[in-house]
Amino acid sequence: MMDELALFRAIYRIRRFEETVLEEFKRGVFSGTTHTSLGQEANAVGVITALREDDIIVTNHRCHGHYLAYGGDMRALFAEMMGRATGVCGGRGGSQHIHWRNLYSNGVQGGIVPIAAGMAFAEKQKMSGAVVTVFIGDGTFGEGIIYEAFNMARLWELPLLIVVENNHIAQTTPTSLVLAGSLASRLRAFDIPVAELDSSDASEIRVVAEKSTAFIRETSRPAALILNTVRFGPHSKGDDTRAEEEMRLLKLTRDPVRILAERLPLEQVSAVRDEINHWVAQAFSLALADPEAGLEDGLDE
Amino acid sequence: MMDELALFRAIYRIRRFEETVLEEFKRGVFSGTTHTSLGQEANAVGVITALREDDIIVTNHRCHGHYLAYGGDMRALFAEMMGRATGVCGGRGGSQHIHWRNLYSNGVQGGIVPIAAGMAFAEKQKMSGAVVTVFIGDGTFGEGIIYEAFNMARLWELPLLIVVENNHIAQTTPTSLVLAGSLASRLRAFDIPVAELDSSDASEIRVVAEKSTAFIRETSRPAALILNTVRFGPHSKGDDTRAEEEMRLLKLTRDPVRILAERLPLEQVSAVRDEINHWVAQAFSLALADPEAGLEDGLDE
Amino acid sequence: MNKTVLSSLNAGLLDALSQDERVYLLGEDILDPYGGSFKVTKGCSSAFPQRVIATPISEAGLAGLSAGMALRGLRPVLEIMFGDFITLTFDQLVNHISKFRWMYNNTVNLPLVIRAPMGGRRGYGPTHSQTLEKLFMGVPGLTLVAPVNFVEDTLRQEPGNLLASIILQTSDPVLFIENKLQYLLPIHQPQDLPDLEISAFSVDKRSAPIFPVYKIKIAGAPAARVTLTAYGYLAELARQAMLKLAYEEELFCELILPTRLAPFDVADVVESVARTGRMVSIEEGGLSLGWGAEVIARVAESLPGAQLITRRVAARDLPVPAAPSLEKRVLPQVEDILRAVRKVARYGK
Amino acid sequence: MNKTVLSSLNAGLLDALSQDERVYLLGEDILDPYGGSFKVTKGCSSAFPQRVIATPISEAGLAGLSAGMALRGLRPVLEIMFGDFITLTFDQLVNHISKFRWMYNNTVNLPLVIRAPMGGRRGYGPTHSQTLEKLFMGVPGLTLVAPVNFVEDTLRQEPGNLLASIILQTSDPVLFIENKLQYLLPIHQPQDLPDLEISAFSVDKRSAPIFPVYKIKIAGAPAARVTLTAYGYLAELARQAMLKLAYEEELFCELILPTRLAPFDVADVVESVARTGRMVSIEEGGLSLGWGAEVIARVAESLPGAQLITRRVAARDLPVPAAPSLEKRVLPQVEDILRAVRKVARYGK
Ligand SMILES: Cc1ncc(C[n+]2csc(CCOP(=O)(O)OP(=O)(O)O)c2C)c(N)n1
Ligand SMILES: Cc1ncc(C[n+]2csc(CCOP(=O)(O)OP(=O)(O)O)c2C)c(N)n1
Ligand SMILES: [Mg+2]
Ligand SMILES: [Mg+2]
Repeated sequence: MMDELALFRAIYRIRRFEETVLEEFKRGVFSGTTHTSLGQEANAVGVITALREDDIIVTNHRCHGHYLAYGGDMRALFAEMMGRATGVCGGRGGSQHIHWRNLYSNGVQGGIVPIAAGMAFAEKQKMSGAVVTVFIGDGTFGEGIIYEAFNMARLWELPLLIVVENNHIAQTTPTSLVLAGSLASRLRAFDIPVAELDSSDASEIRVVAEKSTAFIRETSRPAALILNTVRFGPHSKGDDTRAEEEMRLLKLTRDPVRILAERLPLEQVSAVRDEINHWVAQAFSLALADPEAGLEDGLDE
Repeated sequence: MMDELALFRAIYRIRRFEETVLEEFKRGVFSGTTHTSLGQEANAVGVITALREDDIIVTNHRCHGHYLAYGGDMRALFAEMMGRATGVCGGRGGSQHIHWRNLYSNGVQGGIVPIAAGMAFAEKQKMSGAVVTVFIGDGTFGEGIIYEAFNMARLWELPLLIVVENNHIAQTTPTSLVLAGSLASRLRAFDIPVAELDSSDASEIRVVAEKSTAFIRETSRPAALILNTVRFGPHSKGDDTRAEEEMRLLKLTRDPVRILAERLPLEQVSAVRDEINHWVAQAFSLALADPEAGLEDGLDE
Repeated sequence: MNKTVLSSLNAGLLDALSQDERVYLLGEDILDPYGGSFKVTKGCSSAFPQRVIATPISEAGLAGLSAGMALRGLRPVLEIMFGDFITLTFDQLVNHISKFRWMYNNTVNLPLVIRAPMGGRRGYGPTHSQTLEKLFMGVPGLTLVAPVNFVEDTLRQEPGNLLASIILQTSDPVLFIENKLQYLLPIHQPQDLPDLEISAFSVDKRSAPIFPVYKIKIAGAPAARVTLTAYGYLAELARQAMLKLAYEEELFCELILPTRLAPFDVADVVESVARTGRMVSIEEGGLSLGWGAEVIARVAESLPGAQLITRRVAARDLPVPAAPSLEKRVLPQVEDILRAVRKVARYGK
Repeated sequence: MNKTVLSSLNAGLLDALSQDERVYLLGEDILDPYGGSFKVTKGCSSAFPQRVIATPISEAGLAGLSAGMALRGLRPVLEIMFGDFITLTFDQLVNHISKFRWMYNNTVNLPLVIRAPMGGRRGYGPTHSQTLEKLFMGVPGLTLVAPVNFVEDTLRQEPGNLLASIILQTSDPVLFIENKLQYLLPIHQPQDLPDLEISAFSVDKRSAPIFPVYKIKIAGAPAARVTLTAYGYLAELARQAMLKLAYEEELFCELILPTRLAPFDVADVVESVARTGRMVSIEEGGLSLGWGAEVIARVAESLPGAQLITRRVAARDLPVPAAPSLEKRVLPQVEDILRAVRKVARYGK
């Protein structure tokens, strides 16, 4: 069992990485776009630390937190976003399209869910024992294809964990404006059991995630985990239209970094902060010095 | 309120029309394909007789019953299926693609549901008071797009009646093999109220359909009606793989023609039968004598 | 401030909304204060709150919904946030929307406009940078339109006028193709372009709306040696290349810019190539079965026995990579146009 | 009973299933006793009940599911019941399946085969008769294949062998295009066609599977005057036209039939047209931006200055109507091929 210091370390690593991304974007170091998980880091860390070595993670546009919680290298992700040859995908994918070990992401909403189900199908056939975890947002419940996937996952009893990061907003649209019924009822309609949590505490999330994966491994059936959460940052680089005051209050009560930090000795916290700050800065400078993508090699077809 | 004789007449008209289609297909009179509603006629008649003059009907591959219950001309449908210029759509659409007055059909599963929702959107905006009824089968619950439509219909409170003709089979696939959860829960997950009925009695169906449309007109909200039913014929022309004995029993207990006929005086029933047989035969011969489609006119682009 | 393609399109939407109550805008995140990912709908929801609707993320369902609206007498305009996601509407477009009128024997109209911003060069990566309209140009029953950032003296039509006239007048489904970088371009008025002679013709004289074809020549230049044809954002890159070739290399071209891409009507290109014998087509979409393929095929069929010398400038047949260094090599640049035109001009000389 | 394309494909599926445990078939209504709408999977579920799966009606989701299976080491084969419904998989194909390998920097394989029967001439109407593969041929990362009903002496590859070898050997996604009328055709063995000289070449020598290109000439005929090129079911119509022209009009053609349609490699066509100067492309899909457009464009680019005379035979740019009298006029017939070849042959003579 992972201790809270380790959880804090993992969460703070994501935080510092993504803060750096947002800061440096303004200076034109990065191209393209980014979707940070600021405020939602406990989901990535809570769920992914509940997984096993050979489990599979399928994620979306907001994938940096998942990648980093999975142990992904910071320099490689910085480099990917800078278009460096050393990037996770050699600069081809960019922020939203990464693959490393058993983690896969794509930037089109919804389409990854049946793909995750297919991976779960394969793992079940291979009897590998692996569970596939797919992360989706609340807004993605607008896409019909996810229901096709829910149906197949339940029908064929696939080892799939559907993690819904419900931050109550999609880009700038509040979920209430675009969702009839509820997220949970949409999953239960397919006879998929749902656990729901309203927390920014990685320890708490991990406990529930462990229960879900245990259920999946036992029954070889899909399960869902709805994580009600708060997006602190803009949707992507700077497009936030929410009231500042509301956001300030949420940051006080729902900050995954603060929640864990408060449970740890102050000096440990600041030691970890210093250390991580150092590593993030180093990863950033290394990536910055890395060569541009692919000017040497032919673009193989 | 329509009397049972009129219902019988409407149902028997569909029955005799479609029997003729199946018989004549073997002789090569028709080209393409057909999907009869044999055994399911009470759905079309029960629901459509509950609608008002300017309501809208959106239907699918199995649309003949709906078209005929709506008052569609038999000669025009025969002609459409024979590729005659006098066909409902001049022979362009064929069996699955017809449009007449406020009835629209298409042969691709699922795609018509958001279209029906859009029509309901338009009628609401125009304040016409019209209700849109869309007919779908149980198998069509595999298509993701219908959930997108359910969501929007409920969100925007559209006057849409979703009629599910659940014949427990899709082509040759029993619903149980391809459906996780239940049809009703899939609709309720979007906060759409569901009435469910297991009947082949057009009177009974009409009563429930009237309740549903009354609810829709009152609240301007969508509602669903699940009609559990039995498909007597093959999926299309001759592709039935079900056990004959089982089908024989169902035909005894679930025949919409017989159910109504038993409530009516014998002579009335046979008078109606004779009359309809005559009209169907006449419509058929007229269509047969009609000119082939469009050999004269240019295929406008 | 100079008018841009973006501000013109925005004005066009507002104009259409105010002229006809049947016009509705639908799309993801299109409400104020955000006003859409690229701000084309900015101000619309404030001015017409009842007819501007923020939607769930349901591209396929929205295409269907809009089609139903159009079949029942409204004039919906659907924004696809990134053109890349128009793939999700493919079944609706191919098997429903484009077919209804013809297959129902011309008894219905379907006046639907779907707007989709395409294009790369912003490092957004493989699923947010594509130019996909070529995949729809061969679908019967769909009209594809892309505006250009030029105004000319006769028609005086800006991108927003083109958009508004389509929304208000079409009776069939139209894909209106925008481009992320084109948004930022200023609209060149005739007086801004003294080096060029621009004329415009309506492709299909019978029908409203009018879809102009622009013909651009270097003012006072000798006969053109090469015919260029392009559309949308690449009209601008083609213009730059054309000027450079004229002034630095005395290689004179004429440039033909259709705004209606499909149904195809390449009479103006054929007329020009009949004179020059040489042609370069220019587009941002991928090479294979791109717009240029059909243009060349039609030109070749229309000029049998001509000694045609032709090349296409297009993206490489690859996903659009995120890294700027790679993206630059995959997407066509002004330099690629220059190179292609020189090759075509010099061949056999 | 003579072997048909259908029985050969069926044998190919059974063969692939028996050779590799990673092969799975998925599709709607593919289980015995029904065996699929066109019976291509007949017998498969009885022989391999664990690996042949009847699915919900969820084309998009199934494409995604199969892609996930392929990314994790299986070799799925997905049947789309009617090729018309492949439109529903468009986003999966364009934005997911075709992109993964390249965008992930070649760190994954995606060995997926999607089979789709296309084609009309059975009066099924606008949504069950289309030939839609042209819409996928320009998508980078997708390989499109269509078998022909010929066997030739060197490669001895029947449609089923081609299908099985792709299923067993591909590491990338392949659309395998079948045709409803082609199913019924007998497979011509070399000895059945004494009038023809058939040779076959592998388009891409480096890689397995092998995608043959067939070259067909009239045995003992003088030099061909026109190059014909076709694929799939229309290979058969082209063969009929070619024989008729040779025997009744002494108009000799050579016919080139690729089995890999995309990525495009038209070297054999170019080589032939370089000799004949005249070409007719033949396909059942709609004219505009059809396969023939890219073939012509590549030929024109490859033979600059050639006095090319060319025409395309294709469906009219309309939905496929249900009425046989209309369908016949919209879809290309042997007579249309004859007419086009005569025109091309006679031009300027
Ligand atoms: C098919 C598709 N439509 C639209 C978008 C643009 N888009 C990117 S993220 C996003 C909002 C997603 O909301 P949600 O699922 O709640 O995830 P969150 O961003 O809140 O994490 C949208 C609309 C997209 N990437 N894909
Ligand atoms: C998108 C799509 N996929 C597959 C088909 C082929 N098909 C036609 S009807 C049908 C079964 C439909 O079942 P259901 O919805 O239960 O309606 P029923 O036929 O039982 O009335 C199938 C698979 C289709 N028409 N459209
Ligand atoms: Mg969200
Ligand atoms: Mg059914």
